[in-house]
Amino acid sequence: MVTQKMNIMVCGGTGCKSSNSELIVTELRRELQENGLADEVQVVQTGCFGFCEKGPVVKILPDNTFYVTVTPEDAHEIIAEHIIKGRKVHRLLFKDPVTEEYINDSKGMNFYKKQLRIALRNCGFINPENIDEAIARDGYAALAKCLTEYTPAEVVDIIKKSGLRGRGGGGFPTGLKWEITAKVKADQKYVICNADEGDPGAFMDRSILEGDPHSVIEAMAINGYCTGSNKGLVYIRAEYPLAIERLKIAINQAHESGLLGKDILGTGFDFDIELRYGAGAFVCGEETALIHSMEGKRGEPTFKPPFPSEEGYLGKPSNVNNVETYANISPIILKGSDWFSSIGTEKSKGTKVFALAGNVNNVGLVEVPMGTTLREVIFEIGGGIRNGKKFKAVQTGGPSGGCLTVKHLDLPIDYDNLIASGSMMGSGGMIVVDEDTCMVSLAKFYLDFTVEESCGKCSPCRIGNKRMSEILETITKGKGTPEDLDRLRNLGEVIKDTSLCGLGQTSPNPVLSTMANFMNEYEAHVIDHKCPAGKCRDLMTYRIEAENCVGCTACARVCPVSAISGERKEVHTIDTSICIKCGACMEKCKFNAVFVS
Amino acid sequence: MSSIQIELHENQVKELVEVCRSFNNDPIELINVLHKAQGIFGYLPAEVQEIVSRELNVPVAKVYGVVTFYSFFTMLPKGQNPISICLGTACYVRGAEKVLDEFKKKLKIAVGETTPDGKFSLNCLRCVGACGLAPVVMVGDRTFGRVSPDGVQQILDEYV
Amino acid sequence: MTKVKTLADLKKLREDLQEKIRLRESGEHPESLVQVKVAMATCGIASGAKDVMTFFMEELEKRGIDAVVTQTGCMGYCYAEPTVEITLPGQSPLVFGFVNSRKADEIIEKYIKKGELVDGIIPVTYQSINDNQKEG
Amino acid sequence: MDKINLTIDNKPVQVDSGTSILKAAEQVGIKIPTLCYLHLEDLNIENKPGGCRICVVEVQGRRNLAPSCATVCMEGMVVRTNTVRVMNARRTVMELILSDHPSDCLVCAKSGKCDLQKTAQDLGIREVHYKGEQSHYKEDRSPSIIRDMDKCILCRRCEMMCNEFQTVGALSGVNRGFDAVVAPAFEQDLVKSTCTFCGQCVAVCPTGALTEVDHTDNIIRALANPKKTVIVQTAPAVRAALGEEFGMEPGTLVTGKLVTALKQLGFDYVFDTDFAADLTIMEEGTELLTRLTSYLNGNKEVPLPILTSCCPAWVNFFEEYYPEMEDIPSTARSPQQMFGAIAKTYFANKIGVDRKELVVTSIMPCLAKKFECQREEFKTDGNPDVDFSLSTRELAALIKQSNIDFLSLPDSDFDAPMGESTGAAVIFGTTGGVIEAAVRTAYEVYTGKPLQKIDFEELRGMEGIRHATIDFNGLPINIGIAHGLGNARKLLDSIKAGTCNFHAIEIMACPGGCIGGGGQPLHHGQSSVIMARQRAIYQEDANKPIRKSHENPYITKLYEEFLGKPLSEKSHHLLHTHYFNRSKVKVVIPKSKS
Repeated sequence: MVTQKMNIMVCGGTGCKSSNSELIVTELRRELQENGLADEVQVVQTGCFGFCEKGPVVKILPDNTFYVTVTPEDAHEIIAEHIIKGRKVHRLLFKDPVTEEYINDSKGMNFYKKQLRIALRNCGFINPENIDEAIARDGYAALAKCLTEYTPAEVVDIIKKSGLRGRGGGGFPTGLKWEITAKVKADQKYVICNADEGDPGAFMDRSILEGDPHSVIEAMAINGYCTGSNKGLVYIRAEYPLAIERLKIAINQAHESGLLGKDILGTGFDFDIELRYGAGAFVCGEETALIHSMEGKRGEPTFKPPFPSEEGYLGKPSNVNNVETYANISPIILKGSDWFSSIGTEKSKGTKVFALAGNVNNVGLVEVPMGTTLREVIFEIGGGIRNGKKFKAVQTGGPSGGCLTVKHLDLPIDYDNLIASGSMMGSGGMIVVDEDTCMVSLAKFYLDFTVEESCGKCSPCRIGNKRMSEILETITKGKGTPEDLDRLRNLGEVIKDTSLCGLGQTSPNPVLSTMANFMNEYEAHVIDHKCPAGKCRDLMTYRIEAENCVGCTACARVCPVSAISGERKEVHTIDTSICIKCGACMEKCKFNAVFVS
Repeated sequence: MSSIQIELHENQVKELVEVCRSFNNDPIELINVLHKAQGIFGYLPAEVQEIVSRELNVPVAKVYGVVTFYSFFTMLPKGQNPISICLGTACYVRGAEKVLDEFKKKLKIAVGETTPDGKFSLNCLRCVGACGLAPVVMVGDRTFGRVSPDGVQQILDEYV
Repeated sequence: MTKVKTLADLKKLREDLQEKIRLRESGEHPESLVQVKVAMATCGIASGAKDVMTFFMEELEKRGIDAVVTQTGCMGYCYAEPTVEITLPGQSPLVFGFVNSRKADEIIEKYIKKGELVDGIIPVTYQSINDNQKEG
Repeated sequence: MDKINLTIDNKPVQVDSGTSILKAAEQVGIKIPTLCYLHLEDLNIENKPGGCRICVVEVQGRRNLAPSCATVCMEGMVVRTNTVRVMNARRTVMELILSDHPSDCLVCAKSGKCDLQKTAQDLGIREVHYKGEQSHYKEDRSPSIIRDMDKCILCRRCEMMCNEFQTVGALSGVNRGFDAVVAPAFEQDLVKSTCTFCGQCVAVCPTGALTEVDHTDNIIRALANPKKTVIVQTAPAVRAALGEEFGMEPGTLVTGKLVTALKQLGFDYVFDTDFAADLTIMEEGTELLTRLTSYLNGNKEVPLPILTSCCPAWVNFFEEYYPEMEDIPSTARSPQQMFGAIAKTYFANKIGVDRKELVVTSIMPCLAKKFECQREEFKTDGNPDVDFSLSTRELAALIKQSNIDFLSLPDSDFDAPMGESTGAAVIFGTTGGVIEAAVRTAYEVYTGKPLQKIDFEELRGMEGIRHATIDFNGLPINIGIAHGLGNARKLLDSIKAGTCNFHAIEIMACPGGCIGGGGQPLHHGQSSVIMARQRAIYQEDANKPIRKSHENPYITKLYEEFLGKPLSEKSHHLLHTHYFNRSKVKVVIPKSKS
């Protein structure tokens, strides 16, 4: 009955694997073997389909049939019915929850493609070191359209109407920013691209610059046209050598092609781009600090106003946008503001790129329309939590953001919802943590980052964050008191309220948001002197469960401080006064006799 | 600072002076110049900062102020094999701290130090953007992904 | 490099380039090629994408397969690096994850030579605004 | 100018556009506390980093509290300066600052005059709820200044003075975060830096982080030693400021009380630096005329303009930054050193005391004088011409320690012969004074005619750079004046560039000249204090019976008895000096043309 070569693809993503997808592969192959089809039909395991909720999933090619919640027992029916008789197994098809219809062809199943790539449209498609490939995919078409069809004011208007907001963190309306810079009169203005992506765990800007540098160059030129500037500057982290290299190549090629430089496309518009390097200071993501750094100074922020759009680089009006913001510009110009504003939520339009990382299966870069829920991102695209652990929290917005919990999973992601829940969009880092993570320690991790990265200019950030970190240290050492929690909260609120720049104004967020959502953990640390996640070393005690111990002496031998004693074949004990809680005994024990509490 | 403590190679000094000139001796290019200078000398000793100060006409205190502000700049020579442990969030939640502890234990040095034989130096950095491989360790330009404490010795062995 | 002097130049250039790519992708051209794209962003390179790319270039030549091996940026599947996208003439592209030289060898022998699928395909889970782009 | 209406604590207030909330609040009697903010209005010196966050206020409609020093008033703004939120934030920030500050107020040199201490008191801080690691730095002692950075609160005022006003660039913010501090390059000691010891960092430091080296103890010991003859000279600016230390109004002249106090302290002779100032005019004025005459006679090699050299911080500055121009400044020593040289030769001889048994002390408004008197070239066989230099502040402390009730002291006169001086010498204490004194003498010497009007108003003022042309009987003499080393730098650069047509230039390092010196009573950011001192100086000048240096009878006598004439060989030996290349960066850089 087989008329053409068929392929059966079985999801081998971690989620599906844990629900026996490997056994499905075995069963399918056995069925094929038995039917003498082993040579005709191949069964292959694939990466995650991102539909883990309905896993395991199986897809049949070439007819794109998509089966969900497949069990090993279904293998027989799939082979017998679908492969041999060409009849789809109806009951395994996905039923659209809205229309209640069975979906026959996954081509019509775009709903499982949660992601929509606008900013990342060319990443992973084109060779970033070849401008031809960019041009073939509409590179510089938007610039050409602006220069030949629109006045600068019209372009600003398109951006304004699109509803695009700054992707670097604050979410300031991009069009408005452009308009302000455009309106200031000056002999020289600058277009600045903030590529100082410093959030630990965020790498979308790097990926865009490495994968599609022309999208940024083109957008900067468009910005220059709108604001009356002929000079662009990219402030990029020195830690990103590949991005720097690709950007340089792209700028050169754009120059050679006449898409940068003098008299672009014969329109009389000149535009040039220079690179400036960061040198490892997170605070330089703040625009005034970034500008000081570009001027060769310490990257200390200054009070706004004046805003850079009025008084920026070298005292001249400067429009600062981040990489991802720029990457959205060309599609908006080409497809129109209505198209863009049709994507997303009421106040947050378009898509957002997230760097999904942490204890999630599919670590990677995802771009989803605003309004997608955290659940969709973490469980459907991200493939759920690693090692079958339970989801505990997701940290968004990097060190400036906060931790969201199970109750926020169905929250549509946009600027305002995140802020209302005590976190923020930030640059788009999204770190998922599982049940084994101690939230107090996690808060301390973020705060220590701020302590290290604070520029030291204003007292609340310089001293206050240090004090908060010290209090958290005391708590994780088991020496905290309930009063420490009051101190933490007051410090957090005052630091937010009084700090000079965005870094200090958001630095207490990880602490305050974990205090809001995981107060029980803080209380466990300061009242019971226990760490519920079992992560705070000073709060742990190791003991050997007599029932499981066979007296193999392995633990005693591995203990670096000889805290374990016991005769061979007799139950061993740990002297907790000597134990340094290194956990070596626990790792060594083959009989699960060592417990920690 | 008026007494030169280390001898700078004359060619390197010339190269640095040329770098400054290539940036028109413009003070706003200080950070770019320091990047190049660190490229030439491997680090930024006081003597190098004095040359930069003089060439760009920026007070040497200000040059030092900039050098100490940015974590990328160092006034200490690095080991032959500089080891950097990524402590970005993704690496942190996947156990980078334990890997760091193991390196400290094995090399018997603290973060920011170099082993007495000059072979290894140990540093932390924030997110190299290879979060998919967490925890990540870099030795020179080489990246090691999914490093566990058990794998530390294996990495070191490659360089002995 | 072609100098683009006017809007017309840019449009012409784009059309030429798109046509070239269309021919290559649809395999209508007699010299239809196998296309191999290796994701060479920082995370890809860190997990060995350079070696994989070299392997493909050398081996495809050795084994007499007409192919273009190019690099591209991050495909977003950082967990599965190195990732490689293979486009056989006339077929839609397939992405393979966790590619090392052994996997690459398998891909060449099975998929490129015989069109048989191998384990490790990464389903594309997104739409791009450029996917359904029509000439116009 | 546009007017802006707003309310602060429910009080309506109208201000010019561009006014800060802080200044607007002052108008309606609301004093918002500040720490890092500094504004010397008449001198155009402002420090506004917005870093301490003590002056935060609540602005309706804003998410965060706003620093009142840096926030500009807007129409319709509603500002609250004393809500619970503001007060809690302000106190918490103060507690944080105190948590990283030693609490050794009782033995701190700044105690009682410390802005931090006062603000903490005003805020009613009784307990610091936040404790933790404190910053620790090595104490740095230079000949003039002590840096105890444990007490630094990062207001950055010193850094601003050193870089923006003085353009000395000895200090910079270094490190970051909790480790941030203001320090010289490589966190080395000041002596190894480009520091000129002008002391302006000390003058603006709100805490005990920057103080002067205290020599009062040396003085007390010398006075108690029966073998020693101890003499003292007091600089002109001291008498116009010392009273402030005892609660007197700024600008009160206390010359008579000052002399009485010094006598009561046990100094054997109480002399006046003004005497040496008159001597300076004789030497420097003659040097100017000599150079000028030679130039007018066709010798174009003569270095012009001539620059004054009375200010030791200024001398340090050009030795550091303009060593190649060392032939331009006058070779005349400063009055302090001229005094010391004459005291230890002419006067020692006169009273029959060996120079080693003669202790010459000086009371100076200046901290660079402490450095100057230790210079090797001002020593004979290791014995310095001036042994100890005290600041105005130290003298006040010494008077207090010695149980002298300064306010009730009667007036006395300086001792002869080195206590006699003219009005020309008095005005050495203010910017424009040295050159006015020189003009008074040079005019009469050059023209041979008496001056019609002694007061040269055109040379006076508080502008950073001033210039005037004085008619020397048909010969126009172009005079330049700069105070503040940043302003001096501008003039020097114009000389270097050849765009300068001055014949003579007066330079003083401190704002307003010596009256604003680094050793003066602290002005706490009030430039009106410095203005008042200037008025006092000109008042003292006007009150003097003799107002031209060359008319000082004791100076005439000194030349007759000892020196011969100005620029004589003896003068050269005792009253003139030479300069050194002190440039700190000495790396030899190959200078190939690219």
